[in-house]
Parts: sequence; structure tokens; C-alpha cells
Amino acid sequence: MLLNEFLLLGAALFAIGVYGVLVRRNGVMVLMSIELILNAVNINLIAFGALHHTVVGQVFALFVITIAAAEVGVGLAIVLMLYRNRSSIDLDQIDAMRG
Amino acid sequence: MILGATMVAQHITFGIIAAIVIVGALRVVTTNNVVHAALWLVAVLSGVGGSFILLGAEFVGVTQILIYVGAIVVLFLFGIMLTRAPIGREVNLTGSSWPMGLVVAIPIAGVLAYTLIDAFGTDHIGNDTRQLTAQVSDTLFQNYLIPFEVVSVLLLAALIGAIVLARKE
Amino acid sequence: MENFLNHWGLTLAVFIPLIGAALMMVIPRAREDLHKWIALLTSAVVFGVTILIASYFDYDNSGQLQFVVNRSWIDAINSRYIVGIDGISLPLVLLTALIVVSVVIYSWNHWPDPKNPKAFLILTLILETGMIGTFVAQDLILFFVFFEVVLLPMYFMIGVWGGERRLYAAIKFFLFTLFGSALMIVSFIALYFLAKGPNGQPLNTFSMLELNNAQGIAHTTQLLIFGGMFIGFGIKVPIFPFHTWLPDAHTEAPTQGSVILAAILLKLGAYGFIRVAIPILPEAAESWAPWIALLAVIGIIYGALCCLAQTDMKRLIAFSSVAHMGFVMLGIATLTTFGLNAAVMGMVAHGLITGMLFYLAGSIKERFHTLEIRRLGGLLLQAPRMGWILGFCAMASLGLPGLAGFWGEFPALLASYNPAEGLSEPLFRVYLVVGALGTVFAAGYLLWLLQRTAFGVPKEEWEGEHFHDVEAPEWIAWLPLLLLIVVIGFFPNIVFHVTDTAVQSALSGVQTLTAAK
Amino acid sequence: MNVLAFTAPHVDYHALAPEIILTTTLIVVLLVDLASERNRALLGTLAGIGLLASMVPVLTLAVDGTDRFVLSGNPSYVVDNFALTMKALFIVAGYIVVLLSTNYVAEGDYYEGEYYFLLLTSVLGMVVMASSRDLISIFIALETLSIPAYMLATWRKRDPKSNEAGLKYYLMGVFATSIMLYGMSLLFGVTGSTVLVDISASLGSGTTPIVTLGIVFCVVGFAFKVSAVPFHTWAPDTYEGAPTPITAFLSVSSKTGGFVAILSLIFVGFFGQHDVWEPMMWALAVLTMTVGNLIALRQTNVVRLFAYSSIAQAGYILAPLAVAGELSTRQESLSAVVIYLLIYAAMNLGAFGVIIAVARKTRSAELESFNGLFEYAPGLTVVMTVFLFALAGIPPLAGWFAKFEIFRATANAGTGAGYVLAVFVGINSVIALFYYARVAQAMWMQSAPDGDRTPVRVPPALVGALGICVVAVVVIGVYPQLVAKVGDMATFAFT
Amino acid sequence: MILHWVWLMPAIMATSFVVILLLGKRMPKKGAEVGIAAVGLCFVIALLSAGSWITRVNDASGGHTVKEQVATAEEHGASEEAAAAEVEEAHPPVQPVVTERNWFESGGVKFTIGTLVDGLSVMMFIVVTIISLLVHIYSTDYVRGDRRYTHYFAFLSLFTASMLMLVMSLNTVQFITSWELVGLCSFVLIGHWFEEKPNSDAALKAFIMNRVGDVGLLVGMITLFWAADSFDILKINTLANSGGIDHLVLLVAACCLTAAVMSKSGQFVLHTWLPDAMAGPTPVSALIHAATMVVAGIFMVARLYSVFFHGLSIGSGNTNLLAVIGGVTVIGGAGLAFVQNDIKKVLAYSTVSQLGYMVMALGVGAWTAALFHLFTHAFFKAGLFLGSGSVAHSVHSFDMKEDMGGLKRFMPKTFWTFAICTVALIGIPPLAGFWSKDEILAGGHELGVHNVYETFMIVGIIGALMTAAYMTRCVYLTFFGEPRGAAADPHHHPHESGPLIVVPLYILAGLAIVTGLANFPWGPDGINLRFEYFVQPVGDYFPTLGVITFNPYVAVFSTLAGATGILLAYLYWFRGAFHGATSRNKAARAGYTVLLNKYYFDHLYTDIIVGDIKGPIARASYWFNQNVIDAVVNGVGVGSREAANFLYGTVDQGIVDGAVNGSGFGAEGTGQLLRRLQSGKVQQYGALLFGGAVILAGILVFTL
Repeated sequence: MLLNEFLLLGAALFAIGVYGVLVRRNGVMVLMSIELILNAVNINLIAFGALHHTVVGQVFALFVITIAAAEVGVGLAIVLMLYRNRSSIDLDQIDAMRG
Repeated sequence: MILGATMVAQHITFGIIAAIVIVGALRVVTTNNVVHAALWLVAVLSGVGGSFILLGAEFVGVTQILIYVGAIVVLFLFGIMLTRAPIGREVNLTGSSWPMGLVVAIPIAGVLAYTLIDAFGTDHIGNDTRQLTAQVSDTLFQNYLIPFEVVSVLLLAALIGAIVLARKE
Repeated sequence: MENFLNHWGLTLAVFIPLIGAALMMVIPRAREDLHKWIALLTSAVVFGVTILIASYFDYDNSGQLQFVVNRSWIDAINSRYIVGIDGISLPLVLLTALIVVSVVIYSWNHWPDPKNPKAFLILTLILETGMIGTFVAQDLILFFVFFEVVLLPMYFMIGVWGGERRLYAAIKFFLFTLFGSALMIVSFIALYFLAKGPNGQPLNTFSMLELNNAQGIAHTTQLLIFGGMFIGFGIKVPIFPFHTWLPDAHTEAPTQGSVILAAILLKLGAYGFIRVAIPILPEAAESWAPWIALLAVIGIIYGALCCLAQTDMKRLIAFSSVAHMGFVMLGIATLTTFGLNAAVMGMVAHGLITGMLFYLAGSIKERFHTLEIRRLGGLLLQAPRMGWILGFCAMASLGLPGLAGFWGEFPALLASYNPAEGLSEPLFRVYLVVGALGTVFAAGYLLWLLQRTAFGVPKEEWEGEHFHDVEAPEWIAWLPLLLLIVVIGFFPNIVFHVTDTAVQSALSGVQTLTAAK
Repeated sequence: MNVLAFTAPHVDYHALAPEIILTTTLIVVLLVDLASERNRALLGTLAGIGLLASMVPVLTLAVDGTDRFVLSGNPSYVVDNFALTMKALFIVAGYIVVLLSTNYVAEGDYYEGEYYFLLLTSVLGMVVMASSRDLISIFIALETLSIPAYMLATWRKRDPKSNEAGLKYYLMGVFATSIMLYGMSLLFGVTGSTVLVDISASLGSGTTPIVTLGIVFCVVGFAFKVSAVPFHTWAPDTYEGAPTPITAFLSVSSKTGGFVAILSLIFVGFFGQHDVWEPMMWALAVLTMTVGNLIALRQTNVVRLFAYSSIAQAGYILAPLAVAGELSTRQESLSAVVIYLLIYAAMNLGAFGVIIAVARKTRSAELESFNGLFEYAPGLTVVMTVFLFALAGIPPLAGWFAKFEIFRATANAGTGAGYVLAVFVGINSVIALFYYARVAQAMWMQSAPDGDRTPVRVPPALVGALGICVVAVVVIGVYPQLVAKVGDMATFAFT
Repeated sequence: MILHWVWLMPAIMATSFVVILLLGKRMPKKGAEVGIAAVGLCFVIALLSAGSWITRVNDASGGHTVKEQVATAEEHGASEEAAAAEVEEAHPPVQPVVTERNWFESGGVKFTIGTLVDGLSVMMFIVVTIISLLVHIYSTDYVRGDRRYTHYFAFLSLFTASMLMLVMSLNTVQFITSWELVGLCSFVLIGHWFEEKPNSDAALKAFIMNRVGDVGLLVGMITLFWAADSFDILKINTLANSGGIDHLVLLVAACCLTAAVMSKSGQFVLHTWLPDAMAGPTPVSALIHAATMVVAGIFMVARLYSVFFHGLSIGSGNTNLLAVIGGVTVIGGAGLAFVQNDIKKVLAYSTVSQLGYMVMALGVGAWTAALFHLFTHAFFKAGLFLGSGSVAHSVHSFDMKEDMGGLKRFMPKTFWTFAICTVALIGIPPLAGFWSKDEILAGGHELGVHNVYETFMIVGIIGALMTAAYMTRCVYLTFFGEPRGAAADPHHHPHESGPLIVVPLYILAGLAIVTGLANFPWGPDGINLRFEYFVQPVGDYFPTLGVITFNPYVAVFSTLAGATGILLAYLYWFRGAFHGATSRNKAARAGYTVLLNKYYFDHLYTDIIVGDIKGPIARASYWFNQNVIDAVVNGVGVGSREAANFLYGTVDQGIVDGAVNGSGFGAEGTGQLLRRLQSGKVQQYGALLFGGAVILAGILVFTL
């Protein structure tokens, strides 16, 4: 298999994720898009691991998955709290502080 | 002969997986329905998991399915419900800022693609890419012991913090 | 005794004020008299120490650094605590100590609002540390530190106790000086890395003594480094066109602040040229000299003309400083022993005279509550003694022979008739003539000031008002200065004798350069 | 294919002691909090003691002085002078933050136990960061110090500002992390290893596009942490919204954490690729200090002003890295950065301490609220003045030496770029003075709003914190040799 | 030997200054007594020093033999050259007495301080001390009851001190110092009544215009210093004499110094301050602005004569700067004196014109003549001023037209002394003015090749005529005719002044009569030409000058000129001749009868002279003076003020300062702009983050 098949898939996923986090107004959707980026990373890691015949790639990927879970948890908590205080999670409206 | 067959098979499977992933991802960031987005995300994550297995990292692939599909997406759905995002069709999930998104995302894609192709033009991944899960655990507990321990603390912290933040007063 | 002085004299002179300040910090603000006495005592002790140093000073080779102390300070950057005093520093150190004492005495019953003597006197003492430190530091970094130490106290003096536009003036003063010193420090560091010893090994030191006549710096680099210092010191002097902070600072500062500014702070810059820039980079100095001289004479005329335009007494005196420091810089730019002597003399004289003028402005303001020249007049009738003193100082300031001011201006002009080898004679002679014309303007604005403030009859608004003439604290604070103006006027040797050999050693670099030519 | 036997790695517990103590402390804090509702006051003290305790092994290790692998034969987690210096810095800074927090947290009803728990976790992450020498450890350390910080930033739950602060911090943090991870994955892909020494070995010198991309993305992740322009945007909003002690924590500890990571990456990981990161650092430094200072000129909220000030400061700290690529300049630059970080910690924590103290009375961080402080709180005013002008770099306050070291390091390269950078730093420090002076002006030269002269009561904990900082600033300023020595010693082993 | 102790004089006066300033107010006579005592002492010392100088000269030239030679030379009426030779050898060099102490040292150059005593300085001692003494005494009455009585005397002392210092100064630095100090005193004393603005204006004008000249002084002296590598006047002179200094340098120096002369000695065009200076108390005008300070310029030229002589190549007999300036001043000053109504102004302009004589004389090389005229002029001009003061004392005004007239009968003593001095000034033999002025004319006549200097003799004679005329007018308006204004005030008639005022007048009048004999041209040896003999230096520090012998023709001619002047004036004012068109004919007839019909040219002659000089020329020159020269001077002042305003208002506050503040605002503006980046929208932050990352990466990837 071509390494680049996977890498480019990752790259595409990364770019799509970036697009997502930049344009989605709903906080939860942004979190989802982040997951896309992280998965892109994971694809890279696994693919490279396979390339170099080392399990380090997989270990790294596992760590990433774990951290991703934690991050999502925290992220959702924050979004939730936000929703409690202003009953909306539209990121465009969150600009009380600027300048 | 067999080799060739497996190669073909691999290519075909990869093609399918890639298609699912890309399409799913695009839908995730474009659909105007929150729940659909979550479901499309499931597709993407499963696809990625599949590609892991294709690369011979079964353990990680399985973990991926379990954690993401099993846990994280559920979390998302909870989040969606708790934040009362309208379940039905909704028009303005994507802000007016989508051109900005493109302006940033496309160059990224370009740069990444250029460098990747430039670097690994036609490198092949050997066919036998399978590694024993035991190796994974060994490396984890031999070389990455400390990060592993730290992650446990981190998860605890995330847990407690999340509870504090999310709980009602 | 002498032994003790050798090891501790300068260090004491520098740090005793801090001890006093620390002591005052812990004493509650309410006990004003106690604060006054402590401040007075401290400054008096410092003055005593400097006198002692002067008395044990070996005048026969005033070119040598004396009372040198060389202790390790920041080994990491090979910068050491080196203090020493020679013929150039000595007069300035004495002047500083004297002025501070007189300022403290003057403050006895002159408190700019908001009163708070505690803070005011503490700042004064910190200032003293910075000023004396700058004059005795022999290590570039130490010099830099002391050079900067004076900024904060003066900033607060202007900003807290100043006049109408004090905020503007204070920050302006601060920003200008800081800008200069930023470039200055870069130059110092460049010296640290680039200067090479006689046999080509890099010196990597900040000690001025070792850096003197440093070799092995490309000419253009030298020019740049000198340029950095030029801006650093030039802003402090101030040289035209970096002078604009000065009128504001002087005008807004409280009397004591203006006195210290005029008498000492301005000297730091010129001193820097003599002590640091010229000895270390004689070659660059020679290339820069014509331009410095040009700016100097521009400053002389320009400052004088601006004086003529002033309607505020204090501002007028401030601009006169620009003109006078112009003479000092002209003297320095000639790169001759004559010129440098003149410069040091000019600094001392300007310190005493302009200091006095600012004192007078302060006392006048205290009585008339204004310095608007057109509202003043008839001072000689309402407070004759003060009027006469004003006249005296005006005369001294316009360089009347027989008073200190003359010995700053005349030798400077004399020197610029034929400057050091390698400097264009015709050019400097033109400067000489222009500078001489400056003296006419000086007479013009000072006498004009005198006429409008001291002569004539009081304006209606002061009709019949009685103003108390010079009071005890004022007398005590002023007499030493006035006497010195006369004494130095008649025996310039007091200064020249001290500086003469010292400036020769400061110029040794230039001389070897010309000798090589 | 036979299963290879697992051999448990030998752990050097002495080297690991600080982390262990910290971990136990944070668990104890958590348990105590759960156990009793009453003695909340205990928690802060407990956390403080724990931090001080974890300082002990650091000192013993410093005395012992040998550089060591924590896991035998594994260069991915080491204890060397650099690590020790930074650990010490993190722990002390953490201690001061605890002091700053004590009354703040106690008086506005917050979740106290969890607060300290998260704070300690974050400190733990930093301490780990100091020793991490491989991509995974660095990544984990980064997350460990970040994730609690995200939550602490939004700790004032009912305050929408605080939420907003947390959210922005969180999202930007996650974005940055993802970029960094992608970079790391590339580096791993090129070298097949995550251990920095191996990476540098296999990268050698010179670079290829893929390596460049990897390095840039990696560094960007931490450029975000140190709030370098253009990755700084979160800082002002977060600093303003977050609880002030946390702001102090972010502006000092987490920023330092970012720098530690950058240092280990470029000095250990890809030193050979300096022609990639040198220009990058140059651009970042210039941008950061200039933009930070210029925007700061227009701020009217002190905390926000300090946010921009700390951005600008980050710019100064980045400057030496722009010329650190040569073996001749490497050590100079490293020690310059370390020294700056040490001094900066003292100055900034102190400043925030005063802000907290003043806010206790004025309940505001607007610049006006500082007017006439000198009239009713001369002590605080003087202390604040000290910190302000230390930050501005006026001798004889510690800041001057930090700046001086920057000048020295940049000039040391002897290149045009270096001197230009030095001049940039010079001019910027002048611009900076302007807004620092504005705060001083408000305190000294304005009169108190509606003549309210009631003095400010400063609780002992705060006094302690301020005391430590002031003493440090003044002493270091007068005798910089103290830090200069540390800076020279703090070197990487095993590169 | 007393000549080594002359420094005592300034010392004494300085002490008296300090004493009066500090204790004066507490003294019975408010400090006046101290001043008088001090000056008296100095006068004694001056006399002693004069005596010992005379003996010194005599000893040097070793007794009678020499003088006999001189005598024989005279008797045989040998040719001038011969006589010159005789006189030269008859008068061997007399080294001046030098006392020198180190003052200070700078840049390897020794600055010394000391006294240089030779005939010139001794002569000046006499003049200064006598006049100062008399003025002191006179003032005790004149300014009695003045609110600043004590300060007045204090500064009289200071002035005397500095003036004595000036004339005995050994080197140029010392010279400059005292030169400025006398200027200061003049400033203070002119502004004595500073309550009125005109007075303080006058004071400022005096000081500042002198400053202008001082620029020349400074530059000139500096030039000389570097040329001779010394401040020592003797050394400079010697070098200049021996050609040790490049001629160009000398020329430059001389020209620069001439500027100083112009300002200090009120030469055209820097003279305008002098008339204004009359705002000061009259005794001050007598002392400072007639007798002593204003001649400082003359003295300087005399002192550094070698410099001027060679620098302006006076010896070559070509016209030169000094001579021309002097000439112009003679006529200009005299012309101006015609149209003044303020008696002091008349005298002031007369002083200007007389100083013009001296400068002119120096310009043509008649050194002795100039100094001799200085000597005599000091006395009778002081006398005139004090006389006018005495008049003003009684009528409380200086306006001749308004408040005087017919005072002769009220104050005869004043009148007679004034008259004597006037005659002396006009130069009617045998009074002082005659001898001295005559020598100048003779100098003009005899010196120089091809008698280029004849011109200046003509100028001198015209000047003499005009002098005579305006002085007569002055006397007439003051003392004759009907009393006017204050003089006619019935309530209190003008009264003769008290002894303290009159006695000095007597003395001065007496001196005005006798001093002329000091350089009496004939007579037995030991009597004749004593002044030249003792005063004119001989030695390598002084150029060899042509000898001037008394020239009867010149003498007669000048006397006639004077007489004519008086006569015309007499006719015009006393007899009211020449008034209107008809009066012209009367004048013709009068001239006819007086001059015993000399072909009618006198008609034309007198007509033109009187008519024009009194009319257009004088008015024109006065107009020129007020509207051009003065205007220029004031204009310069105003102009610089305007320039200053512009410079300060626009350049300093606008541009220089503006630039700085501008950059400040610029910075803030940019800051404001950059704040837009901080939109508060997290996703835009994100865009910046990712965008920044990819741009950085892109640039590096594609460039490296």
C-alpha cells in the first residue's frame, strides 16, 4: 500500500476539520470537528508506525485517543455551563471581551 | 499471486474506507442538522478505525471504535440534548464566516499535500504490518510509564473538573 | 583614616544616602521634622565624606583614578563593581553633594504640593546615590545602572510635585532618557563583544580602564557604536534636536527638581562623553566631532532665540540651559585639553548658576504665585535682595568675566579656534564666531528678563503688596552657591587645576591617533 | 512468534520524588476536601506545604548534581540542571499562586478543594514538562498543565466573562494542540522515534520540507502557550475573564511551561534545523513584542494591560532564540531565556499580587480604580511601582538585568539580524515604559476617586507573596550574579 | 618700588565696593565716605607712581645730555628726519614695570595675572583717579537722598576698580575681564533709576551693543592668542612688531578688535547707545561716558598699537579702517550735536565726535596726539558734564530750549567753569583742547606718504569748526537769553549749587586750562613735549612712529576755524543773524564788515557752511541716525525677537517637539488599529491561529 494514501486521507481530514472548527457556530459541532483533526493525526501516527515497523505509533495514538476523550469531556462541560448562563451556545455571540 | 490479490483487496477496501471518511467528514462540517452530524461522525470514526485495522493495528482500531463510537459520540449526543439544540432541521449551523474557513482550510490542505507528496512520494508500507498487542503494552509500560501515570492523574482531574463545571448550582 | 577612605570612601559617598532613605522609609510620615533632620544629616554626611575625599585626593596626578575599589559584582557577564575618582569626576561629585545639601535646606520651608516631605526627601536622597554613583562608576554596566537610577526619582518628583502639565512633562522626560539609554546599552554590549586588546585577543570586559583605546573595531562599526552612545548621552545633555524634553521637564518640575535637573542631571550626559565615549572610541569621536560641534552651536543660537520668545521665566531659564550646554559640547567637540577643561568648568559653572536661577524662579513663584514675565516687575523694589541676587546670577549666566560662567564659555571658544589635529580648522573657527554671537543673545535674553522682572515698578495687581525678602533657609541654601560663583570666577584654578591632567589622560587616545597621522 | 518477556523498568525514585510528592499532595487535598466541609482554610495551607515539600527533593537533587535518566537507560525523561531549575521555578511560582489564591478563593465562594486540586495538577504537568525529552511525554505534560487550566480559567462559574474566558482558552488550546500533534506525527513519521535525542540524531543537520512543516507545527503549538503573536489572541480575553490568581498563574507558569517545551524541542530535538526555527523565532519575537506593546498602549483595564504586557515580554524572551542556532551562541541564549523567565516570574506574580490586593477594596481592575493609591496605600503603591518599573527594565530593579541578558545574547551573535533585534527590543522597551508609567501615574499622580481614603487591608498570605517577589526583584536587581549563575548552570544534559 | 604696588589701587577700590555694599547702609554718610577715602588713597598712589615713573624714565635716559641734544636739534630747526633721529636716540627704551603672578593653568597654557605699568597706564591712573575722586565728591551732593544712594557709591567704587584694572592689565584675559566689568558698572549706573522704563532700556541698549562689540573683542583676542601663543600684551606687541605674526592674522585681529572699539568708544555705527546712556545720573555720565570708560577703546588701540599699526599697515600711510571710522565719527557726531535740545545729549554727541578725533589720530599714526587729547578731553568734558549737572540740579531739567536760558546771572560760578571748559573743547589757545587737537591735525598733516592723511586734517578742521559752533549754541541756550520754563519759575529761582558741586568744577576748569601745557611744544628742555616724552612707549613692543612737530600753520588754521565757528554761532544765536531769507543778506553784510571784504567769498562760504551744516546735513545726519542706524540696531533686536518667536512657536513646539509626540500618537494609532484584530470572536482567533501557522509553514517550506 502507498503510505501517501493514508497520509493524504489524514491531510484531507485535517483540512476538513479545520474548516469545521472555523465555521460551525454551534459549540458542540466545533468539538466534533476537532475530533476530525485528531483522527487525522491518529491516521498519520498509525501509518508511520506501520512504515517504521514500530508500535510507538500505536502507543502515541492511544495517548491521543485518551486525551481526546478527556478534552471532549471538559469541552462539553464548559459548553454546558455556558449554556446554563446564557441559554445559547452560539459562538458568534460570545464576544463580551475584545480589543 | 496471493500477495497481489491481497494488495488489490487492500486497495479496494482502502478506497471504500477513504470514500466513507471523506464524505462523512464533509457532511459533519456541512450538514445543518446536529444529530445527522453526530451520525456522520460515527461513520467517519468507524472508517478511521477500519483504516487502522487495515494498517494492522487491530488493538488501536478496536479501541477507536469502543472509545469514540461507544463513548465520545454518546457524549456528544448528551451534549446536544442538554444544550437543547433543535433536533430537526436547522438553517444556520454554519455561520456567515464560511469563506474564512475555506481561505484557511484550502491552503492548509495544499501545503500538507505538497509536503507529504514531496516527502513520501511513492513509499510503500510493507505488507506485514501487524504488530502484537503485547508489544504495545510492553512499550507502554516500559518506555512510556511516566506519561501513562500522568495521564491517569489527568483523567481524574478532567473528570472532577468537568463535574464541578457541569453540575447545577 | 586615609586607608579607610581608600577602601570605603567612594562606596560610602554613594550609598549613605540610601541608608538615610531606608531609615526614613520606616519612620511614619507624620513626623516631618524628623524626616527633614535625617535628610539634612545624611546629605551633610555625604558632603563631608566627599570633602574628605577631596582633601586626601592626590592633585599632582589627578589623571590617575584614585580611591579605586574593584570588587566582583556580576561575574557571569564579567562586570565588576569598580569605582574610582579622578580630576574629571571630583568637581562634579563635590558639586552634587553640595547641591543636594542646599536642596534639602531650601526644602525646609518650601514644599510643593502635595507636601509629603517624607517621600520627597527620600527621592532626593535616592537621586543623590544615582548621581554620585554615575560620576564614580568605572565599569560600563555599573555606570549604566547608576545612570538609570536617577530616572525614577526624578520622574516622580516632576510627576507628583510638578506643575500644570506635570504628567506630560514627567513621561516625556522619562521616555526620552530611556530611549537614549536603550541604544546606549546596546553600544556598551557591542563594545563588550567587539573590543580587542593590544594583541588582538577579545577583551570581553566592561571595565572602562581596559576598554580605553580598545583596538580592532572596524571604523564603521565604531561610528555606529559611538552613534548609540551619542544619542544616549546627547539626549541627557541635551543636544539639539533632542532637547525638547528639557523645557517641559524644567518648567513643570518643582523648584528643587529643576535645580537638581539643571545642576547635575544634565551633566551626566556631557560627563558620559568625556568619560566613556571619547576615551574608548577616539577614532569615532574624531569623525563625529564636527557634527557634534555643529549641533552644539546650533543649540547655542537656537536655545538663545527660543529664550527670547519665552513668556514664562522658568521656561526661559530652561532654554538657556540648552544654550549653555551647547558651549559645553562645543568644548568637548574640539577634542583638546583646553576644550575639555572648559567643558568641565562649564558644567560646574552652569550647575551653580542655573541652579541658582531656578532657586530664584522658585522663590519668586512662591511669592507672586506666577512666573508669567509680563505679570512680574519691580522685584528690586519689593524684594531688593532677591532682585540683586537675580541680577547677579543673570550676569554670571551671560558669562561675565570674573564670574564662573565666563570660564565655561571663553576657553571653549578659545579651544575651537584650533581644535585637535584632523579636525577642520576653518569649520571650527566658523563655529567659534557663531558661538561668540551666542553670547550676545545670552546678554539679550537675560537682561531682558532682568528688566522685565526686576526693573520697573510692580504691576497693579501687586500694588502695595508686601513680599518678604530672602529668608533664612534661602540664604543658607544659596550663599555657598553664590560664593562659589564668585570664587571660581576669580580663581578658576580651583577647577582647572583638578581637571587639567585628567582630561589629558582622557584624550590620550585622540592624541595617539593624531600622533599616528 | 513467541511473546517477548516483559521486564519492568527500573525507576529512579529520587529523581521522580518531586512528581510523586506533588501527586500525593493533590490526592490528599482532594480527600480532605471530600472528608470535611468545615476546615476549608486548611486546603490552601495543605497545598502550600505540599509544594514546599516537593521543593525538598529538587534541592537534594541539585546538591547531588548528577544528571540522570528517571527510567534506566531511557532518555525520554531526564533530570538535568535545566530540568531542576525549571522545576524549582514552577514549584515556587505555584506556591506564590497558592498564596495569592488563599483569600481570593475563600472569600468569593468557589469550589475550594477542587480549585487547589486542579492547580496542583497543572503544576504537576509543568514539573513533568521540565523533564520530558520525548514527544509523547511533552504532549502529555502539555495536556496535564493545560486541561486543568482551562477549567480554572472558567472557575467563576456564574460570571459570563469567566465562562467566555474559559471557552476561548479551551478552544484555542485545543486548536493549537491539534496542530502540534500533527507536527509531532510528521516528525515521528520522518524519524520513526519520539525521543528527542533520537530525532535530532536521525534528522542530522539541514532540513526537508516535511521536517520544516513538522517543526513549524510543533513550535506553533507552544507559541500559542507562550502567547506569541499571532497565536496570542486568547490571552487578553482569558486573562481578563479568569480569576486573577489564575491569570497570574497563566501569565507566568503556563507561559514558562510553553517556553520549557520550546527550549527542549529546539535545543535537544532539532538543534540541527536552526535555519528553520531561527527565522521563525525572529519573526515571532519582533511581531510579539511590537504588537503586544502597541495594543497595550490603549488598554484601560489593568489586567488586560498586563495581558498585553506579558505578550510583549514573551516577545523579548523569544528574541535570543532567534540567534541561538550556533554552538557559540547556544548557551548564551539559553541562559538568557532562563534568567528572563526567573526574573519575569517574580515581577509579574508580584504585580498581579498587588492587583489582587487593590481589587479587594475597589472590586475592579479598571485603571481608574488605581487613582490616588499612593494617598491611602503607600506601601502597596511603592511595591507596585517596583514591579512596574522592573518590568520596564529600569535599573536597579531585576528587570534591567533580564533585558540586559537579552541584549547581550542577541548582540552575541554578532550578526546584523542580532543587532537589529537588539535595537527592536530597545525601542520596544521604551514603548512599554509608556503604559507601565501610566499605571504609576494613576497611583501617584492622580487623586483618589471621591476622596475615599480608607486603607486597603492586605491579608498575611498576600503580604507573604508580595514580600517574596519584592525581595527577589530588588536583590536580583542589585546583585544579578545570583540569577546569572543559575542561568549559566541551567544546561541540557544528554543532547 | 611703588610701580610694583599699583595693584593696590583696584584692590582698595574693590574692598571699598564690598564694604559699602555690606555695611554702607549702616554708616553715617551711607558709605560715601568709604568710597571717597578709597579713591583719595588711590589718587595718592597714582601720583606717587607717576612720580616714580618719571624718575624711571629720566634715569633710563641718563640725565641732561640727551635733552641738550634734543634742545639743539630744536634750535637748529633741523629737518624733521634729523629731529626724528635725534629724538629716537634721545629717548632710549624704557622697559615697562611688570608684576606677574600665576593665575591658573589649563591645557598647558599658563594664565597669569599682573600689572603692566608704563607711561600710558600711569597717565590713565591719573585721569581715572582724579575724575573719579571729583565725581565722588560731586555726587555726595548731587544724588543726596536717593533711595539707592549706597548702591550708587558702591558701584562707583567697583567701576573705578575695574577701570584701573583695565588700564594696568598685563594680559588680554585680564583686559577682557575688566573690559566687561566696566561695561557691567556702566549698565548698573545707567539703570540706576530703573523704575522708569527708558532708563532700563538705555541700560540694556548700552550693555547689549557693547556685547556686540565684545564678539569682536573675544574673536580678536583669541586670534592674537593663537598667533602669539600667549595672552601677554607685551609679547603680542613685540611679536607683531618683529613681524613674528603673519600680516593677515594681524589684519583679522585688528578688524575684530576695531569692532570692540566702535562699541565701547561710541564710534559710528555702534555709537547710538552713548547718547541714550545719558539716562544715568550726570556724574556717572561725566565719569564713565565722557572721561574714562568710553576711552577704553582708545586705550586698547594704544595698548595693542603694534597690532593695529602693522595689521592695518598704518605706517604705510594709506587710509585705513580706524582713520575712516574716526573721521566719519568726528563729523557725524558734531553734526548731531547741533540739533539736540537736551544739554547732556549735546555733550554726549560732542564726546562721540571727540572720541572720533582720537580714533582718527590713532588711525593716522599720531599716537601721542590721540592719547594727549584723551588726557585733556577727560578733564574739560568731565567739567562740562558736571557743569550741566549743576545746571540741571537747580532747574531739574536737561532741556535747554524749555527750561533754561539766562542762567548766567543765577549761577555765575557754574557759568564760568562751563565757559572755560567749552573754550578748551573748542580748542582756543592756550587752553588744553587747543594743544591736543592741534597735534592731531598736525599728525594728519605730516604723517603718511603723499599726505594722504591731509584729508583727515581737513576733516579735523571742519570738525573743529562745527564743535565751536554747537558748543557756542549750547552755552547760549543755557546761560544767555531770557529764562524759560523752570528757569523762569518765579516761586523758586534757579540757584547756584553748593560747594560740593562747585569746587570740583573749579578744579576741572583749572585743569582744562593747564593740562594743555603738559605737551608744550617749545621751551627749554625738560619742559617741552613732556607728555610724549614720558607717555609714548619706546621699545621693541612699540612701533617706531613718525615724529610730529608743532606746525604753526595748522595751529593757526584750526584756531581760526574754531574762532569762525564761534563767530558764526555767535552771530546766529546771539545776534539772531541769518534768520530767514532777509537775514542772509544781513549775514552777508556782517561777514563783509567782520572779514574786511575779502572778495565776497565769505558770503558764499559762511552761507553754505552755516546754512547747510545747521540745516539739511545736520538734520539729515540726525534723521539717518535715528531712523537708519538706530532703526537698524533696534531692528536687529526686534528681528531676532521675531525670529525667536517663529523658531520657538513653529519649529521647536511644532516640528521638533511635534515629531516626537507625533511618533507617540503614531504608536497609539497603530495600537488602536491592531486592536481590531482582537475581535472577541473565538473562531476568528482560530482562523488567525491556523492561518498564521500555515503561512509560517508555507513560507519556510517553500523558501528553505
